[in-house]
Amino acid sequence: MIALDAWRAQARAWLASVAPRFGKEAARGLAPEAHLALGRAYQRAKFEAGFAGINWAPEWHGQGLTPLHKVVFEEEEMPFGMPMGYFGVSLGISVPVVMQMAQDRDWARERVLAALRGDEIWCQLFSEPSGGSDLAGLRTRAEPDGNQWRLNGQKLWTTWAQHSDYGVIVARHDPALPKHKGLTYFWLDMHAPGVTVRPFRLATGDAHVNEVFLDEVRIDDTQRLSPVGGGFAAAMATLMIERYSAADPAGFGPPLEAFVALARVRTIGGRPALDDGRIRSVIARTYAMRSGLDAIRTRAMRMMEAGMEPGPEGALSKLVSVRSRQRLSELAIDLSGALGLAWDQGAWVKDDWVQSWLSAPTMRIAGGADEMLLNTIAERILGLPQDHRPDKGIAFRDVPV
Amino acid sequence: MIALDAWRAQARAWLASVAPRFGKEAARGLAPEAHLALGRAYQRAKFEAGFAGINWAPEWHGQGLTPLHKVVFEEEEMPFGMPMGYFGVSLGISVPVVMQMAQDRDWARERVLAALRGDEIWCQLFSEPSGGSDLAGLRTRAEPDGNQWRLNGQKLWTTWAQHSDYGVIVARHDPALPKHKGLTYFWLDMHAPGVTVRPFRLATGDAHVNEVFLDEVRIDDTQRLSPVGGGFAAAMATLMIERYSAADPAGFGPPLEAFVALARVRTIGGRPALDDGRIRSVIARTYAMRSGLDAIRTRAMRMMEAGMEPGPEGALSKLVSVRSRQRLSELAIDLSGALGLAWDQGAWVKDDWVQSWLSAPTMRIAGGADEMLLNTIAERILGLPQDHRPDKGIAFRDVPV
Amino acid sequence: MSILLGEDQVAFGAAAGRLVAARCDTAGLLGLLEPAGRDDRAFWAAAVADGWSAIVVPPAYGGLGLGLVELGQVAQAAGAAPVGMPWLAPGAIVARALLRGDDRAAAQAWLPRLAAGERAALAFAEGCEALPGTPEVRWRQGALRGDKHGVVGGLAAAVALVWAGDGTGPVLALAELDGSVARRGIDSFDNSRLPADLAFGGTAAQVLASGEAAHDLARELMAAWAVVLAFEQLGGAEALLWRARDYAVTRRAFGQPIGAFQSVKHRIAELYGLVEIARANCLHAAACDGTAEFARAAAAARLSATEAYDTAARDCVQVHGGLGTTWEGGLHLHMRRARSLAAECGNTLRWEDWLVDAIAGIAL
Amino acid sequence: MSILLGEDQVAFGAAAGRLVAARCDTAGLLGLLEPAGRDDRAFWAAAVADGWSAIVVPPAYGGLGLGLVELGQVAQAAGAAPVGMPWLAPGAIVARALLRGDDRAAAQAWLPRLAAGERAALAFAEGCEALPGTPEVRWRQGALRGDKHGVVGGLAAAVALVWAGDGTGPVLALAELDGSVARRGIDSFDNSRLPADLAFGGTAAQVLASGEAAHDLARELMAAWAVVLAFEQLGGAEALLWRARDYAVTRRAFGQPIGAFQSVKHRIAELYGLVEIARANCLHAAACDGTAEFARAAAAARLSATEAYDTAARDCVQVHGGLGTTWEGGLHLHMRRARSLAAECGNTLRWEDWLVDAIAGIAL
Repeated sequence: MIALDAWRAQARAWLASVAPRFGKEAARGLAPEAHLALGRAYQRAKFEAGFAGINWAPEWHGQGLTPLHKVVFEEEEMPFGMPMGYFGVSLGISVPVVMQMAQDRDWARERVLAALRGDEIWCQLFSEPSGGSDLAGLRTRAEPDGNQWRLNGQKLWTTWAQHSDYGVIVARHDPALPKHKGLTYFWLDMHAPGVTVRPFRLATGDAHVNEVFLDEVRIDDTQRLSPVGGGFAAAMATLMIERYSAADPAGFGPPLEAFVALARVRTIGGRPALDDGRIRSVIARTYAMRSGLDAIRTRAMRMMEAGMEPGPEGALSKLVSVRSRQRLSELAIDLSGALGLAWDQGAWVKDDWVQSWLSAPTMRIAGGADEMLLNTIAERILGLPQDHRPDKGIAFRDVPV
Repeated sequence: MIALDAWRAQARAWLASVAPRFGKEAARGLAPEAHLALGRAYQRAKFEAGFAGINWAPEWHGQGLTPLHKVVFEEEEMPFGMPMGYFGVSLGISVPVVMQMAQDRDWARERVLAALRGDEIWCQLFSEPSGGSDLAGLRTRAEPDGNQWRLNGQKLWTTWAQHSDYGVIVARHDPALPKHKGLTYFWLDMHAPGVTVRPFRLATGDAHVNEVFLDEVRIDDTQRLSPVGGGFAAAMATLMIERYSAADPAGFGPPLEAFVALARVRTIGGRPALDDGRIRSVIARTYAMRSGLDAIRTRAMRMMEAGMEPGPEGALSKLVSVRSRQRLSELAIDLSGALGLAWDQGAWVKDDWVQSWLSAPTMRIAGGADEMLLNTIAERILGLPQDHRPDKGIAFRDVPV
Repeated sequence: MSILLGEDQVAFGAAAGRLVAARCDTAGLLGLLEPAGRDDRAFWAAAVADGWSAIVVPPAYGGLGLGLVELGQVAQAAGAAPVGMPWLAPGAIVARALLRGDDRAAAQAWLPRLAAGERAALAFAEGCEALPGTPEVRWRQGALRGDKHGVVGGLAAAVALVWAGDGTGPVLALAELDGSVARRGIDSFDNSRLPADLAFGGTAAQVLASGEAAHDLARELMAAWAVVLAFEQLGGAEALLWRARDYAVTRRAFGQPIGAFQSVKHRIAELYGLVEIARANCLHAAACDGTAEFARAAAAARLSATEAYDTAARDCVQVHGGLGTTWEGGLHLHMRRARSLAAECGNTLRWEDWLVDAIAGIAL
Repeated sequence: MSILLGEDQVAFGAAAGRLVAARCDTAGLLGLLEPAGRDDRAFWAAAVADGWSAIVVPPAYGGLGLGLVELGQVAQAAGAAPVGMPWLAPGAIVARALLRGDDRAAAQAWLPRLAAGERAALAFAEGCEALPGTPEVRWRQGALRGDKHGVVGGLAAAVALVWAGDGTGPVLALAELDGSVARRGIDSFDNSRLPADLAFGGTAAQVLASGEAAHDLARELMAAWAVVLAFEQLGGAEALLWRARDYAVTRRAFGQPIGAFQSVKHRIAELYGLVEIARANCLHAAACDGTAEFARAAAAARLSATEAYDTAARDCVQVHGGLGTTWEGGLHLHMRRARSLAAECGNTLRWEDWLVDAIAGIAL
């Protein structure tokens, strides 16, 4: 198997070679359809160059390398601003689930290939209006109907549903069971009758998330991905699929160098901002925090290389880095005074403080809100007691609303 | 009635006149007994000058003025560092309770006079090892025995019990009742057989708090201050007695001027600390916070003068000011570098950063821990839900331990 | 003046609140966010009809002759929406400058127009400096030349008060924004503030103060401006506090209202503390207008109100979870306004410095 | 070097932990707090017997020839108690200076004594400056004159490395602390650190480096010193994290363990984050000793460890409620040590500046 260093060099060289075609400058100002087309083309190019399905088995059209190789590629890919967002959920969560759990293996293999080539996109229909953090509180019904199921309900926050061909979905097959017990996991054709997708905009103006309405949508029992009642366990298991992915001590916002560069050209009362104790304190503390997260990440990589299980401290990265990115972005805007009002909606989040500030709240909520991450750390790592949970152990329909 | 401005001037003049006898310099370095004697002498002097029992009725040996007059006097008194600590609980809580609730009114009048003159000191026996914040969780038993009660148990955190002649006490007369219902309020002779007082030291080295052991202590039913079972309500009502007392935006620590003075003489890497953005930020934000608390306090005074009930925002003062004092004191010590290591145990808390820093944690816990204050603000002012309370509505003896 | 509001003052604020409630809604405000160059003219017309633009103008010039306390009540109501126009604070500050400046003719010409709702702007900032020590915009022989940056209302104001230099020292000059001014709109995250860079190309301007007096007046105007914005920030912070509270008592997760979780509950309680401290500082600053303490009180109000609004914007969104991040939900209107108000009359770094200078008696 | 600890290194740390657990208890440590001038000599003797003083000394001089990683493991164990003696870090840093300095004779004379547990001190600070730009202590004709402040271990050290000036520039000079040195003890809140002001009255001293080399070596020694103290701080913070956690799962209030309240639960989870970030930075800094990144890594370790220990001291006491504030409970031992360690090799303000200088490439 190719050594990680060599792999990293190879990835970097390939990424640099395609950056003019796919990088952030190429994507700039494109209309939505053209941008999606560019994304598909990039995904196809990755597949053809051997950088898609990096840690998937060859029989699943993958490269048969380790999760570390995948992480290394992602680390190298991040600074280029490639149009890869469309495939994050698809290849990161939904398709691996199908790979693991679909009943029809041949069909699954076809889907995997189409997804790796960027021809098909999958979404994940989990969250609902009634609760984001409280996943198991979902209300979408899956009623058995002969050899079929009838889906009715509404999903929310479904990333890229508007471009998706398929989705994986968790629904409630029995509200008489306790909330975690009454859920079952399926896949779904997003073009099936009764499926209505409505994109909506976020605070940034972006519209990559959707409401999805399910009105008497019929699916076959062969589309079931978990045992009946095994939906919550399956959903939790799929969250572990994402465990090996690139963290970013910058919280997926601009690098610290960008802040230092800004502090060089800004003044406070006529004096250079970089000489000001407040600015210096922020730079120093941000550096210390990010270098710590970086060392945690490096150590985890080394442990994985050595065949060991990395420590639980990797769970800190998103919590700590995104919160910090939000404050740093605010300060960068404030420091710019009258020059900080301008906003380029097309700018890339790692290049632009306004973009970073406006989208930071979404990052602090999506994929585990700060409060949920703190609970996870407290309960799973430190063994502190669970919160009071009056919704446990009673029939879902009896949970007070 | 004397106008507040005139009263303030009168108070200030008197305080200045006695400061050489009683002020912080006079108290400096005294042995414990001598310090207590000075405290009693100061209290006697206050009484004789008409500054004790300011808002108490003349028939209770008071001055018959308003709570505002009391607050104004306390505000003026604070900067002198007078040896008044011994009488805070005694005259602030215990004696007013006796005044309101004692069955034998003549006896009570004698006690009030002796306490106002500094001849007798009262303590308050509330907290126990099993809980400070959870007052109603106390375990000290009061078992009825004919016309008497037998007290058994242990109290903790009893301020100045070692010098007290009397105490007020809450005890559990019936563990079969829910926790808040089974409590009754009494007074107690601290010299009675079976009462053992053991002072213990705090982190600062100070020993003004005590453990008090109660072993078959017999008291008469005439010493009962509340209806049987009315102890919790009475205890809550007594907490309101302290409502009108001087707040201190400095969190009872050093004034901001002291920090500014320090920043003038300290350097950071050879440059004046007062020019450093970090130090400036702390000064500015501390000023803004304290001026806000000050304006809240002033507004409350004006409202009381106008016969209105002040707003609930007065509840913020201790929470916000003491937390800030802790950080400011740490910074003052750090800023002093090698010069910050020295500690003068005899220094007054408003003059000395080490003293202020070491005693700040006690202030953040005593008289309502930060977390309890936040709960109070959230529940009483904002109407947010109470925490989960599995101890409610069941017999006290059934609460899991 | 007392720190307690009088009945008239309370009534004045309540009327402003009613106007805002009747005329501003989330959908309308969202509609102003993206097209650069549009503000809510109809709202401003209604506000003018209710006297908002006349508050600090003396009766002799057609105004109400009231002070910062009343102006603050209105600003607080405006901040609660937050309204889609930037005219309240600049108009009042230009009027204040005319009343304190040397030019009686200018006062007579402009005060009635300002009272009647003329759109004004404060062109002080250059680059990242809110009040540059040596402004590069030059006043010479009655005309202004040079660039001002990020002027709020710059796209549509009829008149601007300009911080400039005359070669020997600073001046404060009043200029009608005619064809000699090139307005370069800034596409912003909060477009109804109508920010623009202004390039003065020989624009006629009257000097209201110069030299040391201009400097003192500018600092005094900055302080008053800060107090008006602090009231706007307070209004926004308070609105968010109650939105967070209302959501926390109704929204349920894990079988209970989310407000029962201490992470939510204590966050909102802390926010209450920031709002009340800001309110106390705002009222105190407005009440001590004209005293020696005003500079310090204004800075304290500005700092605590900025902290309250920024924290409220962050925390109210967080309490709302995903719903806090949608376009339609509109919480980002406050998030954006918190950011634009934090910059508009000098950032917190600058205000911290000004406050410490005032506290420590450091020469400016 | 790898950021992963090797088996030997883990074993080294574990042995140190066992020694600390066997020899240090709260009562003993409390006994050292109030009398000025007493430290735990018996513990130091046992630590020396276990090789603590020999870690970084090369085998040729009777040492173990190990590095900052091993030293860090020991320092972490020491910080967890926190031990009642100040000798670990200064001895190692003086040894490092001897190994990097110019004076071979001094190295040969002193390294074996340091390995054998000789008590050393670092006399760098003057006034509030941890490393004054122009030290006032003067080295002239082989002798030191002048005052150093707050020297940790100064009351009982046998030898000190002194930051001084020779009239043309700085020097680092090694002095045996004989009768020519007046030691003025400081009655401190953490007396077992044995702090003293030292007045050199013509004390004989050997120069290990001078001029630019002295400056560079001093900065390098400060960085190494900071890493050792950061490990001590980490040890203290980690001990407090687990004490807070253990208390929160056992102590009950309102019918439930207090750890079920999110205010307590999230506070401890945040503390875990600070501890793990500090740990990662400490290990990274120790592992990159000798590389170009060392200065930055050491500063990052110092800053995050100081923040972790300070926060842990504050929060662990708060979680314990009243019990956290008693003398006997001993949590104040950590609170005090957090404060003394925060000052001992330069406060966080100074380390922030040094780190930014290194990041931004600003000349020193």
